[in-house]
Amino acid sequence: MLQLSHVEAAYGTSQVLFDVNLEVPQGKIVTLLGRNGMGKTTTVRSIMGQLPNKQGIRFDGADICGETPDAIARRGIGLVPEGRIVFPTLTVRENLVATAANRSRNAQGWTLERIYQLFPRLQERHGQLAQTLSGGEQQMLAIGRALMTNPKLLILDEATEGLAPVIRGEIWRCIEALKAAGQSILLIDKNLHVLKRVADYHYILEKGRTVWSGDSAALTRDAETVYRYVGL
Amino acid sequence: MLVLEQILNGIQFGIALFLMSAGLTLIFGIMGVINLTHGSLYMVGAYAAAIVAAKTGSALLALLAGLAGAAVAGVVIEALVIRRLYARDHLDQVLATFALILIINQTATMLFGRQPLFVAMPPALSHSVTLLPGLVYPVYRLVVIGVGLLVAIGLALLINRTRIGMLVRAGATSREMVRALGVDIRLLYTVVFGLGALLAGLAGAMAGPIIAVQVGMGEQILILAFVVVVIGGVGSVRGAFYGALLAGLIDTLLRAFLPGLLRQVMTGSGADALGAGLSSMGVYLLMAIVLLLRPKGLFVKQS
Amino acid sequence: QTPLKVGFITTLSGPGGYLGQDIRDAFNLAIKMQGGKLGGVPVEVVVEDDGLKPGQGKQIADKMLKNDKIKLFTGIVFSNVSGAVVPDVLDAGGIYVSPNAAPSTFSGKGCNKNYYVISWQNDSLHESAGQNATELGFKTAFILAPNYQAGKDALAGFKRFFKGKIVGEIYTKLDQTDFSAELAQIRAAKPEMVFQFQPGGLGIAFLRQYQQANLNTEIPMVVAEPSLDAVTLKAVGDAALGLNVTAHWNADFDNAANKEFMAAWTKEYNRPPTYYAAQGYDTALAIGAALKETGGKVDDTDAFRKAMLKADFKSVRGNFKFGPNQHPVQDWYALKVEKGADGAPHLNTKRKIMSAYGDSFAKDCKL
Amino acid sequence: MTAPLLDVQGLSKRFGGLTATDSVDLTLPEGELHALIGPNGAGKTTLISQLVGALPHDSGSIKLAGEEIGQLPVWKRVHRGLGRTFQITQLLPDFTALDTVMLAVQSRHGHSFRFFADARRNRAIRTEAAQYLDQVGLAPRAQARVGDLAQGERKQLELAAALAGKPRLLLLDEPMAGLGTAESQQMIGQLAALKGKITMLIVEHDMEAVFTLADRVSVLVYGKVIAQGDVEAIKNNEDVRTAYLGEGDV
Amino acid sequence: MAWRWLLAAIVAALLVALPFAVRSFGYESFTGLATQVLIYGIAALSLNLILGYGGMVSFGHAAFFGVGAYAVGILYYHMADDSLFLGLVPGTDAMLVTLPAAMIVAGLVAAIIGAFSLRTGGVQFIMITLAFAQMLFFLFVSLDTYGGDDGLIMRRRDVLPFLDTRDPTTFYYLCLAAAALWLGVTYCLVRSRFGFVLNGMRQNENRMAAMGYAPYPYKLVAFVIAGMGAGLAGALMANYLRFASPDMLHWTKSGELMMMVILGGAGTLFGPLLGAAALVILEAVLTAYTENWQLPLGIILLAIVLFSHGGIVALVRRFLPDKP
Ligand SMILES: Nc1ncnc2c1ncn2[C@@H]1O[C@H](COP(=O)(O)OP(=O)(O)OP(=O)(O)O)[C@@H](O)[C@H]1O
Ligand SMILES: Nc1ncnc2c1ncn2[C@@H]1O[C@H](COP(=O)(O)OP(=O)(O)OP(=O)(O)O)[C@@H](O)[C@H]1O
Ligand SMILES: [Mg+2]
Ligand SMILES: [Mg+2]
Repeated sequence: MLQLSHVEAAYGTSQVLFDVNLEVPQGKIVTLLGRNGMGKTTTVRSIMGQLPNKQGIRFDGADICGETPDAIARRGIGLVPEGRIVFPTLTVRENLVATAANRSRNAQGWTLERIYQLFPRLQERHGQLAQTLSGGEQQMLAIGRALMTNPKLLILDEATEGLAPVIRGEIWRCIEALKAAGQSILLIDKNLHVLKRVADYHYILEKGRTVWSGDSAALTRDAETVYRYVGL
Repeated sequence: MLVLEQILNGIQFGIALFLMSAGLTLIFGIMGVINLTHGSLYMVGAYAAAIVAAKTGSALLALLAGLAGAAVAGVVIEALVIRRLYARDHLDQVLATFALILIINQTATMLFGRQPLFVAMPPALSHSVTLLPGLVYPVYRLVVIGVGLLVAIGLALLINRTRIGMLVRAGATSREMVRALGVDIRLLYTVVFGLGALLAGLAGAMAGPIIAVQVGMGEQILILAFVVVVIGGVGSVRGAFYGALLAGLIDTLLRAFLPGLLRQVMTGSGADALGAGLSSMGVYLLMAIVLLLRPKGLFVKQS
Repeated sequence: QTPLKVGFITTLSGPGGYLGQDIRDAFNLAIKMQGGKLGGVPVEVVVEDDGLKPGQGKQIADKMLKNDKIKLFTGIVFSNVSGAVVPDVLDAGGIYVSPNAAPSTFSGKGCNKNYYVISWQNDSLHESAGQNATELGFKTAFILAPNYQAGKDALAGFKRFFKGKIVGEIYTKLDQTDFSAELAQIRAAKPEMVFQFQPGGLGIAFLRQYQQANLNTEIPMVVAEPSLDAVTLKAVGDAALGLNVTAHWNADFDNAANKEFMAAWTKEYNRPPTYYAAQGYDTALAIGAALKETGGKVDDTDAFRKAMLKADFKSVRGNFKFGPNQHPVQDWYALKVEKGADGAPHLNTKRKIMSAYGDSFAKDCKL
Repeated sequence: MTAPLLDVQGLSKRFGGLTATDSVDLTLPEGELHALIGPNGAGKTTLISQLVGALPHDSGSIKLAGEEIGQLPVWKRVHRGLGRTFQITQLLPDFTALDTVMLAVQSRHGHSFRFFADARRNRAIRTEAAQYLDQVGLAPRAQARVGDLAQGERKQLELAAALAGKPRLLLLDEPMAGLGTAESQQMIGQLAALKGKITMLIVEHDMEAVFTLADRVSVLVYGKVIAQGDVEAIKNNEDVRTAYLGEGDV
Repeated sequence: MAWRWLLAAIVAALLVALPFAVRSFGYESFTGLATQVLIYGIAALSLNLILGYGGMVSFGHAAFFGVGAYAVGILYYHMADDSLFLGLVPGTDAMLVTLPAAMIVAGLVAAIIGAFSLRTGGVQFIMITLAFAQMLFFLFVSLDTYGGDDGLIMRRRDVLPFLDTRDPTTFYYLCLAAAALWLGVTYCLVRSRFGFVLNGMRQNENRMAAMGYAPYPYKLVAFVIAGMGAGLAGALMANYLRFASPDMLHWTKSGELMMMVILGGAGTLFGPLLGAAALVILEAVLTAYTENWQLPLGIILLAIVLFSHGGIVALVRRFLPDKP
């Protein structure tokens, strides 16, 4: 589904990514791990075409280097960005429907009703401006918004950040449900023990390079190495 | 009856102001671009209409030409200049669009000369009708009111009810995010900018038969349009509409009645001068008062 | 012989640009007609646009005075620009000949030996309109003008010569585009006539809205020429029909100088000349007459003055003399807008209303 | 017994129909590290904003060391000894990290209506600011532009800026949010080191941090405090489990 | 850094030598042009303090410029007329009195306008400052005594002991000194504690409040200082032109001042001076060259905004190594 080989990226003159390699197979959940500032978000930006000078990114069988972010998104990537970035001056409902689409041509696509079922909180607040939502509510909204584009690949950059444990639990359940439905997902998160359970394959970034990769079993096995790269 | 007529005049003027402000709300209030060329687009609309009217004699063709001329000019400006400025701060937008004003004005002077153009009033609309006994009113002004109302309703629906409206509003604050969700925002913005320009053109074409069509006509009304948008609250079509009505009414009523009132308390010439001075300041005073009471304008939620 | 440089500072940009353009074009036309010379002296006109900004006008004057060593200036359209520029020119020992702007500052106590006006004194324009209104037998008038100095002068000038009663007096805004409130007041006041001073684009808007309100069929209007020149007449069209205008010049004046001017203008420029053009042309002729006498010398300002004050040229207006304040003493005429044979409205001269009239400031000038 | 450092009584705030905080009572004795937890949208940030004065409250009282501060503007409360960090970092992107902390120190040193001497050259302020940066582990990044800092570094800078004000009561709104595992550990360590020296109210969804650090915990649900007690009591509170903690590993 | 100081020194030397240089080349009027540049430079510098450093986009800065000019003009008028202003204040033409008076009056007006305007922010602030400036504009237009819209003419420049202000070169040096002084003031100000806080306010008021700074007083003081600077510039301009007119308060003048700041580089020390020089000189050169001067001017301005990213200063920086 998604393939990165030897990806480099820079902000202006300061290079951040040097050699990122990863692959998200169809229907699998893959994680990207690493400490703060190692380039996880930058990798996501490169995939989305938000940073110039990139090479070696393929999605759904096509080379997507040099395409504009909107073209890449229309190929079927749904992004839940770091820091949520909901549309502050739109209501909750408008946030959900504004960019809605059916990109995976799924008959059973996500609808407003299904999102509201997933996050009843959003239904309660449907007429409220997104800028006045609490942090957690905004997070739910961002996930809902990405799902409403019915993406082939969902990218979640720290999607459980700032959520109450109950909600976090719900989101994990929801991610597992998505996986069961065959959704491919690229996950960035810090809750290793959960990731081990829900994800299939893991990559670790260190200073802009992929330095480790393996499945969940390997992650447990190499605890030593992982600890060095990621922390507990 | 005079009071009634003056109120009607105020409403009429307000709606004419709204026609001008409508496009501005779209571009300034919603897309978040300080577009000083809005006045120039208004002028382009007026010129295009005037020239086609002179060539063909058809008011309808003239109107279409005004709309098309301004819209095309808007799209060209957007594609060549404004597009590069969305991400920049307001200051760069001010400077760039100011430069565009100079360019457009001078080009218009070179092409069409410095003399004001003649625009014929469509014969069907050139008479007056009696609304109430003692209240005769020019048909053309009634048409202006009608068109203004239509634009207000259409624009409000577009912005608040359609996905285009939502996306434009979303793009104003989170441009990158809108793109990342798969929307070709460049195209969207070009279209919306063109629509804003088209509305400016509409205002210009409609104003042609009642004011002087000449270079510089846009700047006179530009500031007033900004004032209206700010009074109503930036980003709100409803705000621009009521803001325009309020400004139109205040302006008209002050002009109509203030000198008379003042004359009752002071000498004639002093009253006239003061009255005229105060009514010139009227809209600005209104805006200052509104902003002091509601710092974000009348129709925007205060935080 | 190196040509004599004439500094021509005028307004070419913005809505007032067509005034400066007409003055400049007529001035150049006069020179062209004399084969690149004025009064037999080769001249070179250095034109710059002041942008209707006093500071810019002043900067241009400074440059012309100092770098180009120009002594003879003309061209300014608007009185606020002349307020900034003229004192500089005069203080530097230069000469200024005004083709248009003539604020009262320089016509009474503030008059100057080296300052000449070819056009009129501001107030005279409107005094003639007052006279015309009186002669036309109107008993009541409603008057309005923008709220600035020239507007106030206009109303004062009109009232000085109007014998009837003023039933309404309004000051409008300088940047006004909508006159419905004023029109409603006029209708309510039921005057016998309206006098308005709305120059340029303001006048176009006012007249068109006046017509739409059907007032032009009910209440006649008397104005002075700034409210209806040839350009605004063209832009206003039928809405101007029936208008009473007073002027010191009109295209149809039947004198040799004017016929020559009209023929040359029509040949050169594809548009009707405004009275600003006539003034620009006369300015060139007046300067030419003086230069002829001094042999092209402008350094001896006293000699130049002596020559200039003779006003030995054929004005397109007919009679022209300088008064004691070096402003014109001339005749004023009543004009009317009527439908011509071609179906378009024309300004037709009707009768003379004032003869050899100067202005009311001349008496304060001690030269 | 001396008065508690913070004494909040009946604090309420409504947004239209929504009651974001509903007569909250909260007292913090000097030196306590108090955690405030609760579901998203419970009103925790709202409560902090009311405490610092960024949001006016509808009713209730806020006393700091016995003095009513509920009507004071933010900046005055800061000078009375309140400090805060923001859930969504609020920083000065064009300044360096050091500049930022220097500004905070400068504020504590008194008003800044001084128009001539170069502020950045002030030795005393500079060294003091450098210490705070060092304390949160940002010393190597002192000269970096804030706009270029990574998320974790920004969180640390927020803390440094708050500490530079030498607050008596520090209000921390999700200090761990956005931090990686390692960085969270580091932050927990730093807060632990401050524990006892500064009274702290900490809002956090990271239960590990809450349970390691807190002396006492309050649970806010729909604007109401539904439970209060030490860590064990809260862990075992049934209502808290259903409303907030949930089951299993998260 | 060294490069920059060297450059500054060269420019300073050129500025001092300018009157002699232009005279020997026969372009004497350039002294006057340079004087205008310096005066507008002061006004732009003052605007930059609030716009560039403080983030307060004032669209009414010409109000203070005009008020300063009128203060000088009105004092002169009453001196010439031998009457009292408001029946209280006698007129004068002593520059040592008129310049400070102009600054004080402009500062007072700024305090009043600022006190109201600073209650808003963002776009609303832009428009409310514009509104106040326009109200003042209409006020001066309707002041018959002081010439209304025709403006107020001063027959002579204000006088100074020992110096002949009527001499263009002397007056140029006077303005050069004033500009240098104001540049120095700005330099100190933006580096001072006050400037530090002001700069922080521009970036994030919430953060500043959370650090214990009250936004309002700092912004107001900056606004008043800026108003005084503009008042000084206006006073000098009235003297230079020997003329004050409402056109000095019009919004287009405020716009021009903004253009100068942005063109030069907002939030930079020398930007406003460069911007003023660029705009004034471009206008002067282009008007001399063609009557359609607005076209090339517009194109040049547009090119600078689109390609410079930060005005002339940014362009200059690109050609100068940042560190020696
Ligand atoms: N806009 C930017 N300009 C310059 N440098 C940047 C920018 N954004 C990020 N960086 C730098 O790039 C590096 C990688 O940042 P990135 O956001 O990709 O890290 P991350 O792995 O996502 O970290 P986190 O876990 O904190 O989100 C960091 O050192 C950061 O300082
Ligand atoms: N300005 C506002 N207008 C309307 N509602 C608001 C406003 N600010 C906050 N709210 C609402 O008040 C409630 C409490 O918000 P608050 O930000 O305090 O939650 P929180 O407890 O901090 O949540 P989180 O843990 O997700 O950050 C939320 O439902 C939010 O939508
Ligand atoms: Mg990240
Ligand atoms: Mg919160």
